[in-house]
Amino acid sequence: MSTDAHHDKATASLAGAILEQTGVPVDKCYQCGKCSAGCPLAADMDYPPSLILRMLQAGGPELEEKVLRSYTIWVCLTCETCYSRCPMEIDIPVMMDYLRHESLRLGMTSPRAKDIIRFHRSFLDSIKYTGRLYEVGLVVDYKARSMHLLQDVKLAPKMYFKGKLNLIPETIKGLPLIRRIFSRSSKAGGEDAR
Amino acid sequence: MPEFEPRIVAFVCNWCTYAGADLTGTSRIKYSPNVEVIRFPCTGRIDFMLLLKAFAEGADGIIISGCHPNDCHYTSGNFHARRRWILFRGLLDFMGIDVERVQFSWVSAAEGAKWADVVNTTVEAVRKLGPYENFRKIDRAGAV
Amino acid sequence: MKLGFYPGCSLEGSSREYNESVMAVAAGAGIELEPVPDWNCCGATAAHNMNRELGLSLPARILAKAEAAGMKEIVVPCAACYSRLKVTRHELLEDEELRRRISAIIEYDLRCEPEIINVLQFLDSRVMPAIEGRIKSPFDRRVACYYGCLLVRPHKILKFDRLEDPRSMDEIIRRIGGDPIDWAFKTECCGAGLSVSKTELVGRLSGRILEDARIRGAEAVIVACPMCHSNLDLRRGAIEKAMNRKYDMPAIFITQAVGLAMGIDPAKLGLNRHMVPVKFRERPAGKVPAGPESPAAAGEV
Amino acid sequence: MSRIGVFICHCGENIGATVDCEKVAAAAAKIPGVVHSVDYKYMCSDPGQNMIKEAIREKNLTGVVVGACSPRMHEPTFRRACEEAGLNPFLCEMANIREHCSWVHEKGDPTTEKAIDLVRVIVEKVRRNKPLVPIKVPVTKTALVLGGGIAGIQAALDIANAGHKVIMVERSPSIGGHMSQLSETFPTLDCSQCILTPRMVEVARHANITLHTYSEIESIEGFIGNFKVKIRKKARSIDMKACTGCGLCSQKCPTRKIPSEFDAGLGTRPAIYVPFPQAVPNKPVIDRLNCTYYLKGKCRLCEKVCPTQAIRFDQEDEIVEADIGAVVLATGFEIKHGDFFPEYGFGKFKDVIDGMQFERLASASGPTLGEIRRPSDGKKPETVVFIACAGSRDPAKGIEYCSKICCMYTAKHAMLYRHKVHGGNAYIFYMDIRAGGKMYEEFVRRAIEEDGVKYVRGRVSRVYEREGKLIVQGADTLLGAQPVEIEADMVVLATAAVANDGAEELAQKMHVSYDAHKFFAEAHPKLKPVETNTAGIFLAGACQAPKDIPESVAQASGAASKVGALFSQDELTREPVIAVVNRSAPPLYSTCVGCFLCQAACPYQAIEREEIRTRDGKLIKTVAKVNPGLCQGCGTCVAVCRTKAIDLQGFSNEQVFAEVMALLDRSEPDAGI
Ligand SMILES: Cc1cc2nc3c(=O)[nH]c(=O)nc-3n(C[C@H](O)[C@H](O)[C@H](O)COP(=O)(O)OP(=O)(O)OC[C@H]3O[C@@H](n4cnc5c(N)ncnc54)[C@H](O)[C@@H]3O)c2cc1C
Ligand SMILES: Cc1cc2nc3c(=O)[nH]c(=O)nc-3n(C[C@H](O)[C@H](O)[C@H](O)COP(=O)(O)OP(=O)(O)OC[C@H]3O[C@@H](n4cnc5c(N)ncnc54)[C@H](O)[C@@H]3O)c2cc1C
Ligand code: SF4
Ligand code: SF4
Ligand code: SF4
Ligand code: SF4
Ligand code: SF4
Ligand code: SF4
Ligand code: SF4
Ligand code: SF4
Repeated sequence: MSTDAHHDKATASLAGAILEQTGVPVDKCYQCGKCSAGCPLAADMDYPPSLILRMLQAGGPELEEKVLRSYTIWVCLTCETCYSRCPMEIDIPVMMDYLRHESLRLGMTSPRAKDIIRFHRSFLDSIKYTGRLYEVGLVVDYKARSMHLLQDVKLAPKMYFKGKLNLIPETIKGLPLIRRIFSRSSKAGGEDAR
Repeated sequence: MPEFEPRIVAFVCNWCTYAGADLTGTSRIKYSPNVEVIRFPCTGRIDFMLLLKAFAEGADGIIISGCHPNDCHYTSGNFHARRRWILFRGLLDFMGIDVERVQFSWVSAAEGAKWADVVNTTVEAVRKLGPYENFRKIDRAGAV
Repeated sequence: MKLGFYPGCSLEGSSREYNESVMAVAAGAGIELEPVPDWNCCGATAAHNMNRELGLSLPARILAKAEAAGMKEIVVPCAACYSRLKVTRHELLEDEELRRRISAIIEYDLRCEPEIINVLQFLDSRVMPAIEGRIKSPFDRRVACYYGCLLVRPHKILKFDRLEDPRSMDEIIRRIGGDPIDWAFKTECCGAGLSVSKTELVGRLSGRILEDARIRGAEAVIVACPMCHSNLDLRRGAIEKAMNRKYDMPAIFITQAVGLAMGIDPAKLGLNRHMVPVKFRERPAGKVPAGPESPAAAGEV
Repeated sequence: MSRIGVFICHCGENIGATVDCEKVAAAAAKIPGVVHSVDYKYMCSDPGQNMIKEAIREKNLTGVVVGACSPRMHEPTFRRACEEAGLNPFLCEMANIREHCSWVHEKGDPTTEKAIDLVRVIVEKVRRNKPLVPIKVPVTKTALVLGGGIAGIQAALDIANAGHKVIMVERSPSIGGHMSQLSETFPTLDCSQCILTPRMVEVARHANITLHTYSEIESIEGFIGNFKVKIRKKARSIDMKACTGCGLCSQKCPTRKIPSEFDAGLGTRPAIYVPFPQAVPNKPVIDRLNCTYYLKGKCRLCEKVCPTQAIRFDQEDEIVEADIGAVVLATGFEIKHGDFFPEYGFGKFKDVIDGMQFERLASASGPTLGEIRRPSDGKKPETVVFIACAGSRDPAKGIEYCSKICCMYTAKHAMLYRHKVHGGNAYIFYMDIRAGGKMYEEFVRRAIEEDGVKYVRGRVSRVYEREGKLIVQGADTLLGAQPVEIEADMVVLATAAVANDGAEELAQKMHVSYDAHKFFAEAHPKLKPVETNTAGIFLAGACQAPKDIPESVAQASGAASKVGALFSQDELTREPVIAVVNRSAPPLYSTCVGCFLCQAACPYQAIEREEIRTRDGKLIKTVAKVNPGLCQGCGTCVAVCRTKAIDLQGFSNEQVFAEVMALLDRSEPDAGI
């Protein structure tokens, strides 16, 4: 069974790593399900949040890989509903952040999450190039990455006429520092932020 | 030269450890004869000056043992003992006494085997430390 | 009165009207908002989702810029930025080791001095006292105050308002003459950052919010976050598709509502920039408020 | 000079096979002060005991040491023998050379050596023993029962039936407690009032019971067997003797919209009211906080209609004093309500109710006469969702513990609902079903199998209202934590059982300890579940921890039997192992310096302050004084006293220091001493 492996090597488990890196005690979860009950995205997830916690508790390479390859961790919006109602005060959003980073680091991201990740990448690139979010650039970049070329084509002109789109990106003076922040963070953090 | 036989005094409470030591006997579990027991109503009764006295009189090691936390026959005597021990340990340390010669443990009335274990490990530990001359010297010099 | 100000990226772009209304209201209350010098993007959801250090460093640089400029308080109208800045500040204050690490990354020894103030706190503590008695045209509308996720959660860090069923926005609406409805979706998630990548999800989540507001007879949804606004306004198409019905209920920023009550020109408040026209139902006779600049006059701009 | 006799027992082979008993006796004989030392096969046998008695008489012994088994075994035996021979029993002690020596070591010199040490230690102790007299304290054979719920009622009746006087003090206008509010009770579904009210009446009628309702404890002093209480009888505004309980006043009172406590807020009552029809005493009380006359100075309608002129607007609180010997605390519990459950909309949505409110809805005497109708519009709810563990097992809300009763009453509620509303849907969201008790699991299974209650394993995240329905957002953790949304007409929260309000203050007043959740603490979790750490004060019912009726009653009877045992004697006899503060001649009076470290350390509040005054009343000093009735002899005070002013009889400083010295001193006794 997949659960056996980690029992004698608790620290090597993903749950152990979560505890160590984020202080979130996966073992405290008593599987009440309140998080899954309130999570606005639970229906869209492959494993609702409490199930993710259960998989981590059981541990073992198979289940842990399933967690890291899950769509759940990407569709979680950090809305904090689960955390604010969890009777055991388990900070699921912080745990999700960590799982996303691990999933990226190990190249295990869910194929279903491609678009979400692409969007995050485009978003970060935009910041990296100008220091701020350049919305037009973000959307264009994202469309190119995701090949969703036709998405929002009707919206953009409307937005433009309402004065909601800046066509020219604004660049901040501190851009070199922003670049350095990116490169330092990519070394230290989970994802290569490029 | 024969092996050094340490002399160890055990201060134990009447309700838990004394009864536990009785059970060791009833179960015929053998342990080292180097330990002799003095019975107290509660570890809370143990005045730490007694420890100094015991060292001064030639003890090489001391065991203090009572009820487990929350099991104290008198609700909280063992907590008082613990708290005082923490303070006292600092004092002993300050006076240059080897605090590892004092063994604090919890042995319940049901833990006959544990009592034998506590005795044996303490005897071994003290045997390694050797006879306790230091304190008697300090004592004789009038420091205590 | 001069206060630090962090507009955030959306307010410079797709939610320009939020910025306009914040500025107009502040000016009307005699408050000067001074932008954090050379501010950068807080990284929003993307940064902390993808990279922990980045997720902390980007907000930390903003704090650093404000701190270096001697700002004691920063008004942050965007709920998402507010959350990022508040959480970063909290984490750095809790963990000295982390604070040092991030300080090294942003090349500034951050002490996390500036306090972060959200738009509701700003309105409640600064604007409302200044305009009390100057409500020219009471915002006499039945509205649903929508707080979203990030203004009140995580409560353990933000410690703002009541976790379930918050009241502060409702209170402001009441003070400008409005009638906030009691409803169930004040803090339900609108879909936030999935707006572009998972539009259909946003349609469903935001749809449930509009639906509850509609059932309870709200004339508009009042928001305090550009992200919520764009999901409820810009994504109306996706919502209508998900819910299989039309919604003509506008989504208005709280500052726009306050601005209208202060008698500020709707155009200055950017009311014309919404995708869903800000058009209010005709009032039954006798319920028309006295003011000449009734928000009804705003009509479709 | 001491004259000590030493008696070494072989215990057959038990000691004799390992320890050289003869040698031990011979060694003991050399200890100064030992005038008689023998060994014998079975000391505890009649001949053995006779040897001791004879030696006491013949050799005029001043102390006896028996080297044998554990004192926990035979100390009483040998002490009795000494007493019979005219020696104070506390001058006899045992050296444990069996359990602590012969049974645990190999045969050989070191073992015999150790036996000699052990005997020497006890000889040195006995040399310093003082004759002690067992302590006797008189006992007032009247018990105070505080709280008139089922636990208090049971305890009071048991004590009274044993022939002792009982004073019952109940805070509210009637006895009965929570049980009087219940509809039917698990696991048998018998009618709560039907089984309770006869007992309430019995309390009122019992010749041995004095009942003070609408009363509270003002203060308590003293110790086991000898407490003094002051009881505040709150002004009822009624002359209880004159009132016939006709009820006219209540019918005519124009102030009628006050939420009824008895109906858990689901019904109303007038300002002058009897809490419920079966109340004991069945006489009204005026709620002064709501009565128009007290608020505005006008009305007095009740006074006009009362046929017996029983209304007393000017009545004042009365203080009653009583001497009592024991206390049974039975003040019960409360359940959580208010804004504790913002996510469930309790207090916001009328149709989200708590368990007690459901009891009232289901009760034939309740506001709906037993029909399940939801509070908002009186409709029969077609779907009811019950939420278990509401607030319990929830560290985030500060309550980690399981409330114990709610699994069962929720099953009962769902069952009652299914019985009363045909075709209704009952859902229970739960985390675990805790049904440990006789017929309990069977009861829950019946709810599921026969009554079709649907159990969903998962905690509800939120309840909100939409178009007259309550939307319950839960999840089914047995179906992969899938979200489950149920449109309910009514939601019943099994809210956490918590300590009664005022429990903390009461505990402090009574000097009993309480736990982190303010439930009263028992003296030992297993072996003294009805005692408190204050002698003479006992616990019954849900004031100690959440409990159901069978458990409350069992504990109440337990407490009553403890009281009965206490009252079976005219005097309490206790081992005199107690602390004493020394007294010396003026001008010192005592070496006690009045630091009262001992007072703070004593777990039993046995140490008092005593003022030493000159004849003309001038204060000389304040010193510690041990109350022998309260002292349990733990000795903690002795260890903390820096001036050694306080000492423990039987384990005095002198004795224990002598023991330590004797133990380590193996030098051949110097005959010269
Ligand atoms: C919704 C619900 C349903 C239940 N259903 C069942 C069931 O079906 N079967 C079952 O076995 N159990 C049931 N129980 C449990 C049952 O109610 C308790 O076990 C029982 O009431 C405990 O009795 P008690 O006397 O200890 O406490 P209580 O009933 O609380 O009585 C305590 C009494 O002390 C009085 N008091 C409080 N403080 C003071 C004070 N300072 N001075 C003087 N008097 C004071 C109170 O006024 C009260 O009269 C249920 C409980 C609830 C909440
Ligand atoms: C595995 C296990 C672990 C447990 N752990 C705990 C724990 O950690 N904490 C806890 O609180 N409880 C625990 N318990 C429960 C605890 O053992 C019981 O609550 C307790 O022993 C009950 O005591 P009793 O006196 O009622 O019954 P018993 O202990 O069964 O005693 C009954 C006595 O009656 C005698 N007897 C039987 N029939 C007759 C007869 N006809 N005539 C004369 N004598 C007779 C028997 O020989 C026996 O000596 C545990 C139980 C088990 C099985
Ligand atoms: S709410 Fe908390 S305890 Fe319950 S299942 Fe989710 S994480 Fe676990
Ligand atoms: S933070 Fe993520 S997991 Fe938690 S409720 Fe929100 S979306 Fe669900
Ligand atoms: S009317 Fe008078 S006699 Fe009748 S119940 Fe009221 S007070 Fe008592
Ligand atoms: S005086 Fe008070 S109690 Fe009497 S009838 Fe009037 S309101 Fe009721
Ligand atoms: S008894 Fe059942 S419902 Fe009540 S707290 Fe315990 S587990 Fe929860
Ligand atoms: S039978 Fe034993 S193990 Fe099973 S639920 Fe009951 S108490 Fe627990
Ligand atoms: S007896 Fe000792 S500890 Fe107690 S007050 Fe007197 S001096 Fe202090
Ligand atoms: S011996 Fe124990 S109970 Fe007695 S007075 Fe001293 S501390 Fe209190």
